[in-house]
Parts: sequence; C-alpha cells; structure tokens
Amino acid sequence: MSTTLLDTLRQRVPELKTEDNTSTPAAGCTATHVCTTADIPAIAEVFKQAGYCLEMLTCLDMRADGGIFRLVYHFSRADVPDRHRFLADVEPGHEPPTAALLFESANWYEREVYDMYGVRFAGHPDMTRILTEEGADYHPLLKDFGVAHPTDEGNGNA
Amino acid sequence: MPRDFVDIFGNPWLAAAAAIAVIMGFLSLNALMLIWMERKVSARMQRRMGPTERGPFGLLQTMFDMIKLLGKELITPTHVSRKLYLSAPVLMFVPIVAICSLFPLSENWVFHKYDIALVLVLAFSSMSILGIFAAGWGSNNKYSLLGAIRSILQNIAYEVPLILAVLAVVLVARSLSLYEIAMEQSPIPYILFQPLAAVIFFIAATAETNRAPFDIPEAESELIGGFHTEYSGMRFGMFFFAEYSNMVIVCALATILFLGGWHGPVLPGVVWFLIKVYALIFIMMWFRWTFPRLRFDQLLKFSWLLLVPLAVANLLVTALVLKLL
Amino acid sequence: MPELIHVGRDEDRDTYYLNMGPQHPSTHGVLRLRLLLKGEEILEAEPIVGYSHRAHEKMAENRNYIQFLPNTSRIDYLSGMIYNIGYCQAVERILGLEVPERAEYIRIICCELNRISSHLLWYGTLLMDLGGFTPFLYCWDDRENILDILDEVTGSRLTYCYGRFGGVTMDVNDEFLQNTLDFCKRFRERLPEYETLVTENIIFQNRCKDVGVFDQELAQDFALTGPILRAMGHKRDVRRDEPYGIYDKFDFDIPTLNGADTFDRFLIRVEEMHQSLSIVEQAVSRIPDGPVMAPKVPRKIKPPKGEYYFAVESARGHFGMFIVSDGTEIPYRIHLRTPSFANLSSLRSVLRGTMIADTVAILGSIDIVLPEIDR
Amino acid sequence: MQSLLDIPRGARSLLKGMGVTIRHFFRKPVTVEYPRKRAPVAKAHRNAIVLIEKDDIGSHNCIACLQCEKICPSACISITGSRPDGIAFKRPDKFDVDFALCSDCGLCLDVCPTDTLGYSEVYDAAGYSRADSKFDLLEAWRDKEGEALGTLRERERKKKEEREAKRKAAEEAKAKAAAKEKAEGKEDDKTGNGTAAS
Repeated sequence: MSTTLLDTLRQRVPELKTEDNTSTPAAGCTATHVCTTADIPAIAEVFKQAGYCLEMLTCLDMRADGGIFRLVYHFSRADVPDRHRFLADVEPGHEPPTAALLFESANWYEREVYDMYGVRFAGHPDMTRILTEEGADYHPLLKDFGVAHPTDEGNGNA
Repeated sequence: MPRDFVDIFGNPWLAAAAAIAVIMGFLSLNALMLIWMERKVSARMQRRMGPTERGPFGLLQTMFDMIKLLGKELITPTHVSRKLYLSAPVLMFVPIVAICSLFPLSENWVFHKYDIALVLVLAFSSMSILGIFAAGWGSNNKYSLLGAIRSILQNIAYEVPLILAVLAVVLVARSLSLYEIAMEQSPIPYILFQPLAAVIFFIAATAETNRAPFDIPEAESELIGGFHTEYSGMRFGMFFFAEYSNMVIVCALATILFLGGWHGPVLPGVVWFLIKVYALIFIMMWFRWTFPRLRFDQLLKFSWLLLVPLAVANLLVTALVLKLL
Repeated sequence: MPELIHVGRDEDRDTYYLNMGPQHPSTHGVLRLRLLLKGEEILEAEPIVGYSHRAHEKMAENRNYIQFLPNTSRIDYLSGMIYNIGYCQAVERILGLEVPERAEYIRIICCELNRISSHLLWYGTLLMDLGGFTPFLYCWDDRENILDILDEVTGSRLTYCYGRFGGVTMDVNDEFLQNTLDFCKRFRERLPEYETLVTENIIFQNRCKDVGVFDQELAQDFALTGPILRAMGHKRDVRRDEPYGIYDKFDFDIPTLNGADTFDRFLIRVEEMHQSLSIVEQAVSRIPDGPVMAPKVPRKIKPPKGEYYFAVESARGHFGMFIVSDGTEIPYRIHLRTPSFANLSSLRSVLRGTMIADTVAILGSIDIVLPEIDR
Repeated sequence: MQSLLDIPRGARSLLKGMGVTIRHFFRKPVTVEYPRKRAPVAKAHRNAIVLIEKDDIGSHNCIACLQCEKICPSACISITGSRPDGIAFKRPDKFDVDFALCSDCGLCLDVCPTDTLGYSEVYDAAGYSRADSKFDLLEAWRDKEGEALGTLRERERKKKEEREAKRKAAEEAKAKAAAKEKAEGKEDDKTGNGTAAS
C-alpha cells in the first residue's frame, strides 16, 4: 500500500528526496523526506486522501548552520503503524503556506510554532500566540533567547 | 379544640411577637443542627470523619462557622444594583417565617387557628423564589443571571405537581386546615391512601428547595455559585439559613400531609413530629450525596412531561374512587 | 453598570460572551473557554490555553539528558510514571541500551498502576462536574492505595523520578508485590459498586448519552488519540501498534466502542482500568529475579547525531518525544507531542450547539490535563 | 426525555445507587485527622535530603567532590570544601540546600561517590519566606567534626604505615627473588648451556 502512496507523492512532488528508516527503529518513522515548504499543501492533500493525520508539526532553529528554520511534519496512519517525517527548510523572511485548511490540528500546531519561533504561516485563519501571554514580543525557543545556565547563581530564585 | 397563642397572651400583638420569637428560635437552632447533620451525613457516606474539632462529635462546629460568618466583612460589589442585591436575603427569609407560623405544633398547641392554612402555605412558598431571582439579577454577573433564570423556570415547573399532589390529599381529607388533616390521619397515615401523591410531593419538594439532583440554580461546577456568587459574610449565611429552613418546612408539610403529623404509639406528639421530619430530611440529604445533577432542560421535561400528567391522573383516580365510596 | 448583554455576530439575537475560566471549578486546570452564548446555548467556543506554560522544551535545551529526568513526570503529572519511563525508554532505544528483564516487569507494573490512578482521578472529577460528589471521594480512596504502593518503591506519590537509563533506581520487594495483588483484588470487588452507583444511574446516563458526539472525520482532522479515538471505533493503542518495552508479552485487549459520545468514552476508560488490572496481575505473577539496572551504563550520555522519535501510550493518548541530538551531552531539541493538545483543539467544533451543562460533561469526558497542553 | 417504560428501570437504578451510599454510611471512615494523628509515611519516601552518618567515622563522609552540585537539575545545592591537614580528602565547610527548588529527583544520591547523602524524616517543613527553605546540612554535624577529623587523621596514618610496610615487603620480596635468580643462573651454566639463557 505505501508504495502506491509514495508513487502518488512523487507524481505530485517530483524533486522529493526520500530516505528509508525502517532499518533504524530509533528514528521512529518508516521514511524521512526532505522537501520545500511550497509543496507542503500538496503533500498534505495526498496524505489526507490516504487517511493519514497530521500527528505532529514542530520547528528547529537551524540558523547557526545554514541560517534557516527547519519545519518537521509527521503524518501518521490510524490503524497501521506507519509514520512519515517531512523536513522543510524555511528561508528567512519567507512565510511557509499553512496546512490548517486541510488538517484542523495544524491550526494550533502552527500557532505554537509561531509563538515559539516567530515563523508565520501564510493563510492561517488566526495567526496569534497560543502559549505565551498576549503582547509578548519574544520567541522563547530561539537559540539566542537569553537564558541563564541553571548552575549560575542568578537563576531566578530570590 | 386546640388553644392558640392569642388565648394565652390575650392581645394579638403580644401573641404575634411570641410566635415570631418561638419560630426564629426554632429555625436558627434547627439550621445550626441541620448544617452539622448535613456535614456529618455527607462525611459518613463518603467514608470521611466530618467535623470533629469543636465540641463533642463537632456539634459546635456550625456555631463557630456562624460566628466567623458574622465577623466577616459584608462586601457590596460596586457593579451591583444595590436595591435588589440588599433586599434578596430578606425577601428569601420573610416567607419562611410566615409559613412556619401556619404549622400546628401538636394536638393542643397551634400558633393561630386557621381553617385554610394550606392555601397560605403554598402562596408563601412560591414567594421565596422572588428572593432568589432578586439575588441573581441584582448581582449583575453573568453566572448569577443564569442561576436566576434557571431558578425561576425550575420553581414554576415544580410548583404545579406540588399543588396537584397536595390537592389529592385535600380531596381525601376534605379540609384545607392542616390541623384537621393531621387529626384525620390518627389510625392510618395518608401515605397508604396516596402513595403516588406522596412520591410526587417529595420529588417536587426537593426541587422546590433547590437541592439534590435539582440544584441547578447554584450548580457549583457550572455556574460557580449561581445566584449567590457575589454574596459574602452573613448575607451568604442568610441564603444557607434560608435553604435549611426551607428544607424543614417542606419536610414538616410532608409529615403533616402524608405521615400523620404527631400521631405515634407511645412517645409524645411533638417528639414523633420531629422524628418524622428529621427522617425525611435525612432522605433529602441522602439524595444529595448519591445522585449527579440533572441537566437544565431534562429537569423541566421531567416535571412537565412526567410529574404533572402523573399528578393529574392520580387526582382523577382519587376523585373517582371517592365518588364511588 | 457595564452593559451585560451585547450584540454578538447575529444582530437580531442577543448573544453574549461568557468566560468559563481560567478560574473555574470544572476546567481541570487553568483553561479559559471563551463561549459565545445565546441564553444557555453555545454558538462558538474558543479554548484559550497557555496559563501554565513552564517551557519544558526550553529547559530540555539547557540540561543534559539525565538532568531532564525530573521534568518528564511534571509534564503530565497524572501519568508521571508513564512519561518518566517513556523518556528513559526513548534514550535507551537511541543508545541501544539493554534493560534487564526484572526492570522491564517493574516498569510495566508501575506504568499500569499509574494509568489506573490517572483514570480514577478522571472518574472522580467527571462525576464531581456532573454534581455527584460522593463517587469522587470513593475514587480518591482507591487512588490513595495506588499512591501508597508506588510511594513504597519510588519515593514520591505523583511526580516520580523512578526510571534511569538502563533500568530503575530501586528494586521491588515481596511486600510491594503482595500489596499490589491485594489492591487488585480489593479494587475488582469495588468496581461493581461503582457500576451500580454511577454507570446504571439513570440521571448519569441521561447526562452522558448522546452528549458531545464526535463525528468521524474529527479523528483525522484533529489527530485525536487515546480513549477518545477508541470511543469512535478505532482500535489504536501505541502499546499494541508500536510495541515498546515488553508489552507484547502480555495479553490484554484494546476496548473500542463506536458511540463516540460522553457515555462511550466513560465506558472505554472503565474497561481500560479492568485491562490494566489484568496486566498488573500477569506481571506480578511472572516477574523474574535478577538485577534492576543494566550492567554497563555510560557515565556521560551522548547520543549519536540525528533525529529520533519515540511514542508511548499515556492515560490520555499518544505521547511522543521528538529528540534531535547534535552529538553533545545537551539535547539540541526535545519536542513533546502531548495528546491533550490535539484532543482539546477538537473542542472548537464539538461544543457548537451544546449547552453549558454539556460543556462541563464533554470537557470532563475528554480528560485533559492543562499543564500537559501548555508544557 | 425517556419513554414511560424507563420509569421502573430508572427508579430501580436510583434506589440501588442509594443502597451503595447507605452501606458506606455504616462503614468505618478511612480518613485520618491529619494534625492530630498522622498516617504512616512510606520508608522509601523521598523527603528532604540530609548527610547521613558513616559508622566508621562517627560523622558524614562528604569529600566535597561537588558531583551532586553539578548533577542537580534545579541547582539547589551549593558546597565549598577545603582539605584539612593530614587528610587526603577534602571536607565541606558549607553545604547549603535550597528546598524551595529541590524536585526530589534523587540524582544527587545516585552520583554521591561515598553514599553519604540520604533522606530524612522531614516531609512537612514550612516557612514564611523563601529564605526559610534554605537548609544548612552541616549544622547537625558541627560538633562531631573535631572528633571525626581525629579518626580520619588516625586512619590516614594507619594507611600510610600499611603502605610503607607493603612497600618494604615488596622490596624484600624483589631482593629475595633477585638473589634466587642469581643462584639458579649459576646452576644452568653448570648443567650445560643447551637451553638458551632466558
């Protein structure tokens, strides 16, 4: 079954680089794919037809090497243990398209990524913060967000 | 014929003052006892201890609570419409004292000789709803407003089956005076003649006092405090006081109408009366600590679609049977 | 006097906003539900979260792998053991560390006891939200037994830090095993009592049947997991689909119903308590002797560079840890995919058209824990 | 709401529910009046950490290696140590733990090389300010410190003597072995040099 899925996937997104992870169980997914943010909606549509759900969407702050944010999408199947990981790099200043129109769970995931990393998603119905308080101007999970190492004296207790 | 306070004290004003003193004394003592009893019963049913700190078995605990409540500051929030907000506790409490004066105490003691006491009881009991509504609407807070609206709909819905059930008893006793109804039941209490009316009356009575499965006006888990969210200090105490006095009145009414008031084999009349009243109160508490809460629309449907038709049917059957006898 | 009723979206009907929370007796934590109401009927519901955000993921980027252990059981403090042991298993699978047989059995017993204690707390709070206060305290009585049993061996009652990479900190003695068996027997006798008091109660059934029905495409749309998904007919459980630890050595079945309403979610969790009890009994009867820590555990945990994902079945659903390691001792990124984050977002479409009293029932039946949503 | 057939079934379920609560009404309560009587605490319960006595020294055996300070995730342990004369290990001068931050994870007990950290019986310590939660673990051992140093120095001296004795014994053994070898060497020459000198 998943082979036909991969074929339809490759038709929609030709330059998709796939790497099979069934041999390394620690990776936790059957295949990792690298794609660009532009084809995320197409990928989401393919997986929606195939009955997958968007299980997880998060972001990695890769500005140190390569100056980009990397979005990580996990599509997982309801009855058979099959999970696909998609890595999509976001060029600075460019807003990746939203997947919230296809998968409702993406709505809150993308709001959390914006809240933590500042990456805005184009077309998102309600692009606001979800976890930190309103009116906050910082994005906590950025690597350069100032934080004292726990062993320093001034770690916040009086 | 029973003697009443006017015979004892001569002029009626003195009699009225004495009656009010007796009633207030009984009600306040009773409220303290009931609050303690409710906490002990609920504790035991939940395998807990209940109050044990103050006094033997924690008997004085409610006294200490009352003193604490008296000491608390009476906060009147600014966003509140003062007239309604301040009048609510009084409005709730006045009808209760009025109803109490209608009850016959025992075979030869009555506050005042009435011959249509039952009509007055039902009239006054529907007045206490005004207090709840004034509290809910006056506090001008969304949760209280919801509580107020709910309490009105509920009281209207459960007033009808209450009256129908009482009517069935009136048909059997052919009298509206509580004293005569009680006297009629010397050999056999009416509950044996009117079992369905007794059940309907008791269910409607629990709903009337906003207790047990029908306590949606002040449903803690949904409306936080319902109509008494904004009250503090002794005003909040007054609502508690009114609730427990309401309970006693309704149970007293039930004992007089169905369990034959003070009739009982060996003990004196008043003791039997109190035993039956407190047994019914125990059942009410038992309801509260066993059942979850009905949803608002289910509660109304339960009354209109089930209790009212049953009560009417019961009334018709009673009338038919009496006609044939 | 502030105007109480303001005209909402539809001009002709008087609608108003009501904030259920963040301080509310039945929101199971600090959650604010912004409801657009017409009378008692809900037109629109927007859960607002973030009140107990403690930045666990940021802490993960400032501590080495061992120091993140106490955080794991504080993400979802009701299934603290499952999260703690799950994190240990995730790092063990990355390092390829073998855990001795006895430690695996102890982990299974503690995780399943933790699942029962979490379900008991859910059971009590759901009943309290519906107005029945007594079952809440009966659940507390049973749950207290579990907490005492686990306290004997792990040292804490709720936020366990019992697992280490390669096994568990303390071995289990016969007294612990005997206490567990006694608990299982006593709890099996108590369950019929709950049955008569709650499940068969006509008022409870009316409050729960056909209330908050999830329609089928919500499962895929909101990536629902856990008892909510199983109440919609999907036989999905991480212990069975992606087996970890030694769950494949035990025979337990995954209860599923297809009513997808509050009552079915209730029955699913009660049945899950039965299943967990049987797992615990099987584990206690077959526990081997031997060490509880792997012989050779590296002093410094430095997982090889790469992205890893590991999921466990917590009491609320699929909890996954996405660990990105850059080869050093400090993890580059740990993303915690918590089940209630997805489950709660489904409230937005479920609550339309229900009444306030139903919101409380549906919220109780979804069994969310706010700190797990806010992380 | 529900059909009329449901009334008997519903009423029966309500009555059976009431039967359950009334049965519990007559059973013994399971709660304990906390301040007056206290429920037994599990032996392994992780209370506040404390320096425990190592029997042979008569005091704690902390060597101020700062392992627990490094491993503590919430950085609530702060230690300064110095080496008293005549002893190979350090002894702590300051061992403060801020129990407002401690998360009872037990990592400090795992890494302690001399296993001198343990759990105390204190589980309900409370205070009015954050400063009240800072405990000085050396306070209990302040008076026993002198005596402990004495035993440690004495143990150190004994160990030094043993080392000398062992070294001397090793030298004699080497000397004897060398002497024996010379003796065998002479015999090999006499019995012919077929075998190569090893």
